[in-house]
Amino acid sequence: MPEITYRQALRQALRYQLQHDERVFLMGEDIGAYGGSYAVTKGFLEEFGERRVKDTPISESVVVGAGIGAAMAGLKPMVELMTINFSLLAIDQIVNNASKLYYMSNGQINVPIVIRMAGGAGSQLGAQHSQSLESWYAHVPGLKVVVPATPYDAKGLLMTAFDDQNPVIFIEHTALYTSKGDVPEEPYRLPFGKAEIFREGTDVTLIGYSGSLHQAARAAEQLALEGISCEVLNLRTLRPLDTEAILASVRKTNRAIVVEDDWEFGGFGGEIAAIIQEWAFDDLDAPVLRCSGADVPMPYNGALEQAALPQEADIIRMVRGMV
Amino acid sequence: MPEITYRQALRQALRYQLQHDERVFLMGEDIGAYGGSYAVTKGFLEEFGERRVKDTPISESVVVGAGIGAAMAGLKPMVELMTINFSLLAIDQIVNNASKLYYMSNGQINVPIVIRMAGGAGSQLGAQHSQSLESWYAHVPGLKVVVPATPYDAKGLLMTAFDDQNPVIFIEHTALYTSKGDVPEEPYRLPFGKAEIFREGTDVTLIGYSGSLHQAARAAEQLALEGISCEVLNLRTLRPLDTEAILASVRKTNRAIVVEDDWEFGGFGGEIAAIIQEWAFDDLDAPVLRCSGADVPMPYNGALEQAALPQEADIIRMVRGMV
Amino acid sequence: MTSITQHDAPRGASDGPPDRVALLRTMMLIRRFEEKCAEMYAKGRIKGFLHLYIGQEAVATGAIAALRPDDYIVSHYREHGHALARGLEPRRIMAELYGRATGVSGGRGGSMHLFDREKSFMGGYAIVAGHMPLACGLALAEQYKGSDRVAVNFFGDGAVNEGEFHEALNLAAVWKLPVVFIVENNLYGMGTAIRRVSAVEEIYKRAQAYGIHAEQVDGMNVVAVRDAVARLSKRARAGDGPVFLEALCYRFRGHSMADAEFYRSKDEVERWRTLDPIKQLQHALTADGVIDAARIAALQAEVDEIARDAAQFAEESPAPPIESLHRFVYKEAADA
Amino acid sequence: MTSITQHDAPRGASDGPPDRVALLRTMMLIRRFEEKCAEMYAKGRIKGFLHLYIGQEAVATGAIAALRPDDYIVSHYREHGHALARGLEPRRIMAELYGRATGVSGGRGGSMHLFDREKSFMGGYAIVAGHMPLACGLALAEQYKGSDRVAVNFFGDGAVNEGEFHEALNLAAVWKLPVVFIVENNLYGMGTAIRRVSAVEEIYKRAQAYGIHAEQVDGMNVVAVRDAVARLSKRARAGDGPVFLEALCYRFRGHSMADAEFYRSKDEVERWRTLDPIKQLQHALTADGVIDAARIAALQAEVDEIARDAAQFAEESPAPPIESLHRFVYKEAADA
Ligand SMILES: Cc1ncc(C[n+]2csc(CCOP(=O)(O)OP(=O)(O)O)c2C)c(N)n1
Ligand SMILES: Cc1ncc(C[n+]2csc(CCOP(=O)(O)OP(=O)(O)O)c2C)c(N)n1
Ligand SMILES: [Mg+2]
Ligand SMILES: [Mg+2]
Repeated sequence: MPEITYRQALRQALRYQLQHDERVFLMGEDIGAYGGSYAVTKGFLEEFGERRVKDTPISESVVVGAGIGAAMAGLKPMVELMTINFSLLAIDQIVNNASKLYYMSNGQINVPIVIRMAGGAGSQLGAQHSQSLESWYAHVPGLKVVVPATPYDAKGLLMTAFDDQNPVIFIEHTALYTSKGDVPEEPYRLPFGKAEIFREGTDVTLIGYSGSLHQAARAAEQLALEGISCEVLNLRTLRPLDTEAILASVRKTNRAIVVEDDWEFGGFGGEIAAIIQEWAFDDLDAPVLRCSGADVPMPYNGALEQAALPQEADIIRMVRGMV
Repeated sequence: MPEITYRQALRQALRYQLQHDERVFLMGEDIGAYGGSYAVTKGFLEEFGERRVKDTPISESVVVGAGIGAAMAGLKPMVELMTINFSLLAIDQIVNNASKLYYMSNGQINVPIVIRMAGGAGSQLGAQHSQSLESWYAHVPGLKVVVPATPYDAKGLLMTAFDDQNPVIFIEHTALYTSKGDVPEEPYRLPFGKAEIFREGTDVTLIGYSGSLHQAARAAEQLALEGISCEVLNLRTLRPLDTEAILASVRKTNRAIVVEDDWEFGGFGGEIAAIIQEWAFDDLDAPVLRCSGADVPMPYNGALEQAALPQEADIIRMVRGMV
Repeated sequence: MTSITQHDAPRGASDGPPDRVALLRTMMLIRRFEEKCAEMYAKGRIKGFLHLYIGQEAVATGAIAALRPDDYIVSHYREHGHALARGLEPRRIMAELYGRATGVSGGRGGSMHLFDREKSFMGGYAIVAGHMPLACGLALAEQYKGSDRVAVNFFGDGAVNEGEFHEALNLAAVWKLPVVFIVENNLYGMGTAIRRVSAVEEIYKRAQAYGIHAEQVDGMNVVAVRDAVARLSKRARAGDGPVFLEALCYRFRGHSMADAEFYRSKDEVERWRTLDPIKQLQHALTADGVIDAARIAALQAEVDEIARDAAQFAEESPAPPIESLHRFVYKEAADA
Repeated sequence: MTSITQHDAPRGASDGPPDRVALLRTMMLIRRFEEKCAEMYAKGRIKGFLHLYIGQEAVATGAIAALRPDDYIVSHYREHGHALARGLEPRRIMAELYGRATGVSGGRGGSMHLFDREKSFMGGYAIVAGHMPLACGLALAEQYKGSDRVAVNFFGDGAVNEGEFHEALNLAAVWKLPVVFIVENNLYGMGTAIRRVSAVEEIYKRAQAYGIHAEQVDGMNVVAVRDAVARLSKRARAGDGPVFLEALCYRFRGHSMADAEFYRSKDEVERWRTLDPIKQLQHALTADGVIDAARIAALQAEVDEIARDAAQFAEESPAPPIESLHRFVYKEAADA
């Protein structure tokens, strides 16, 4: 299997869709002439033309809303929102229209749209450009929320997103675009709602997704040297969530830590902890812990930013305190 | 103490502020000539004039943003957003500006704004008008989130909101405006971050806020007849959260159920469960449970809507299964 | 490669603009149907918010009469008139207001969320201006498919100050989308008079600022509305880009059933009632000798019966089963 | 009853528009300062996004020279020029770009978020158009207090299609808010040419659609900008409501340091470089015999030194202590 980047993996899925399904078209700010703010769609305008690859005005709300409308009419739009921070300007369309139409219309109208955006922090972009709001989208019935952690995930999950009949919020991580991994050249699909056992272990379950999976995995490597065996789970999708895989792992290890970039209070880690203690109460030898972002707007200074994000060392400390 | 409604209690606090602090003014859609969509500001335009009570265009984003700007300049605006559903159109202003300015400016600029909105469901307003998104706001550092359950809470917490130096999201419940309770005529303030023991008990702790407090309280009454003693907590504010009060109660009862109108998955109940299992792990005799709204967009039909909301009977069933 | 297939209603052109009597009948039906709604709301048979269209019947009736049956309609929460004019079954609309399984939205939508995909009626929406981007998207899809369907978007004067109004008009203009924007300027957004909140009161001029062809029409005159929409939709259908129509009208009832109407005078309401679009057309047709009192009475009897029957149908219809609560949250590959 | 107190900078009127040499010096300072920023970004001393203002110096310099020192300034993420023109210390701006405790925002803001309340510089913002409502609010507050301060709002051509642009212009017009809107039309929003995304390319005409007095000016001519802003801000200050100025300009560098500039031709950039606002003014002043090559060299040496010193100050400044991570999330009653 060729080794390619997360960015290239996303490009392969998008090109495949553009080549094989005329209902698919892409819309977004600077995805064409500029090549995409994270270069995911670079060259697509030249290759597929303006009908399939549309540069839009800086108007998040109407761009997402128009994507929803086009999906209502039977097309399969992919809207790129640059970053999750800007999605707040389109969130009314996502929550009040996209997520509710199939239900409100009693099954008459569904909305097969894929909305891509980059989340996460770590490159000193400041408070307004460094948020991880996936927990908000994961809260909304009617949406599906996808959080790929590797190039293999990125291609396989994006392929699946286009097969889905519902609105899919596809959240990439700004720090992962250049990360590399083995990815099959032929198209393949990874199911939503199925987590991956990224690393097998017996003492503690570390639950991560997107960027945080890698901190968890690195911590697990370190801890292995100390003879502590961590099982690392890669969630892949937050909604649907693979509760079975989480519980199966915790029943084995009896301990769990959720790792997430996002603010802890009211975040997704709380949901996972709540589920584990509800369904694996008697299997737990210790409370489920969360290694999350600090409860602050993201500071620009590099050292402060790192201090505000979960670090390998934090996870290691927590695990040591647990076993 | 005179018995007045939740609406009247809110009116008393607003009138007091308008009378005693010239920096305070009110802005919002139809708060003036129309009298307020929930009649909270009825008569204020006539009493205080257009300078203090401003009817705005239907432009949530600029109305909230202008409130933030006015607060930056030293005034104390109260912006009414009618319902939490419409706040999605202003959420970029709340999250990217109001909650971050004090931090980004290194303490130079704070934002003392009060943003009122009605949340909750139960009157068959359909999917786009029946959401409870308080968990989203509670997730954001820099904001304070207030959820009054009684007329006494409503007046005392709104008074405190105007003393606060930070952005306060004040969420009322559509079903409570006509509820009655004893409220002192003179001004008083209730601290943020202090929960109320609404009812003392020994067997199970029922945690509620805003509308859900009352289902919890009614369930507690029923259960008392069966000899099951429930302690009922009224959170009053979600951020800051009175973790101490929650833990103190659970250490006594060893069991807890969170009652909330909102969707369970990724909601605030998960945060409370996560906190309890983390800090009172050895005190728990059973997992913390959540009695929440169903994971669906709100249906219009009355029976379906009630089925989608937590009911007294659901709480009672859960408690019975727990003790 | 999967190529594009049409999903919706049959394409056939509409059989020409209906005659004035047909227009009168539709307006009378809307009027009577909503009077019945008000009656049933008072009786507690209909719940939630109910926004009556009474007074504005000429806009929906004239506009939709000028469209093809497969042209998309996207409306707001005051949409009973648009739904009836498009030909949704009165029985199923009333059943929806009752929250019954037989309703056009299976009782899940309610008054503010009527849907009928078969009739290209793409919904009523309750977030002011939140539906405007959807109309752009439907139009974009038809442009993309190479069809000549247009998307017609009804909204109120209050929607004009929302950011989405601006974003939608700009996008439609830049991409030459076949959207027919129709603003029903009834002078108030809830209790707020347009002059108090809009920098420019003539809404059609705002559309012109985007280079969009925009006109104003007497929204109390159904024939004038029909002719304007026929003319304008032709441009949009021909690929000349979006068009915009401001219909000057008035709602005779409150904003919703809860409205105490502090913000406007009885006189003002009375003055507008003299312009009642139904009375106007009845007089004109009578003057022209097209119809007489007897014919009007017959029409009245006909629509009375439809409204009565609709209410009875709704009363006798079953509620959606509680077990259906979790249906239609997600569409599975299985569900065709 | 608590009555209103003024919080901000002293009110005194500005000491008249500075002479052309002062304008030249400011533009040269901005240019040199940003060249130093680019140098230090390349060296990895500055991180995150860096958006250079090079080419647009005449707009910030001319506009702010025409204002009172206590007039509010609200800018976007391309705001180094506005900050320097308003007189924020070069040392503390550079320190902010370095993320140091001595920075104008204590190292928490970075290039996109410069703040200096003492100088009524109310910030740089990174959400396109998200700062426009704030300018309306600051202006509203001054109108409410009865002061004659104005709020000046800088933004780009790309912001014009956001809903908040529309909502802000309408509110400012309806409430006659003392806002001076200044759009720096540099023809591109990132890589997107305005003609491809805006229905109407002449942005000032869009403002006129709200009944706002709007003009267009040569944004490469600092004197023209200064005079236009002096004239327009006078109207806003007098209570005649908002004003709008479109400054036609061009950015010589990429959108940010990452931009490969696929979307525009070298020729186009070269053509605009011949209109360099600094060269233009240097020629004019030399032709008028106001300055000579020696004076220009002296000015250059002066700004070189300021830029060098700023970088040195930043290099030598301490980082904010890690323990300060949780400071300033909430303001407590204690914090004055
Ligand atoms: C985004 C949003 N803000 C506020 C409301 C509350 N609201 C419902 S209808 C309405 C007035 C709309 O007036 P207009 O657009 O003129 O339509 P009309 O009711 O006159 O037909 C308002 C403010 C809403 N539904 N959505
Ligand atoms: C709401 C939002 N959408 C998108 C972006 C990404 N973005 C940053 S700058 C920019 C272009 C803005 O162009 P313009 O307003 O012309 O200002 P300029 O960069 O030319 O000075 C975009 C799209 C953003 N920061 N905020
Ligand atoms: Mg109206
Ligand atoms: Mg630009």
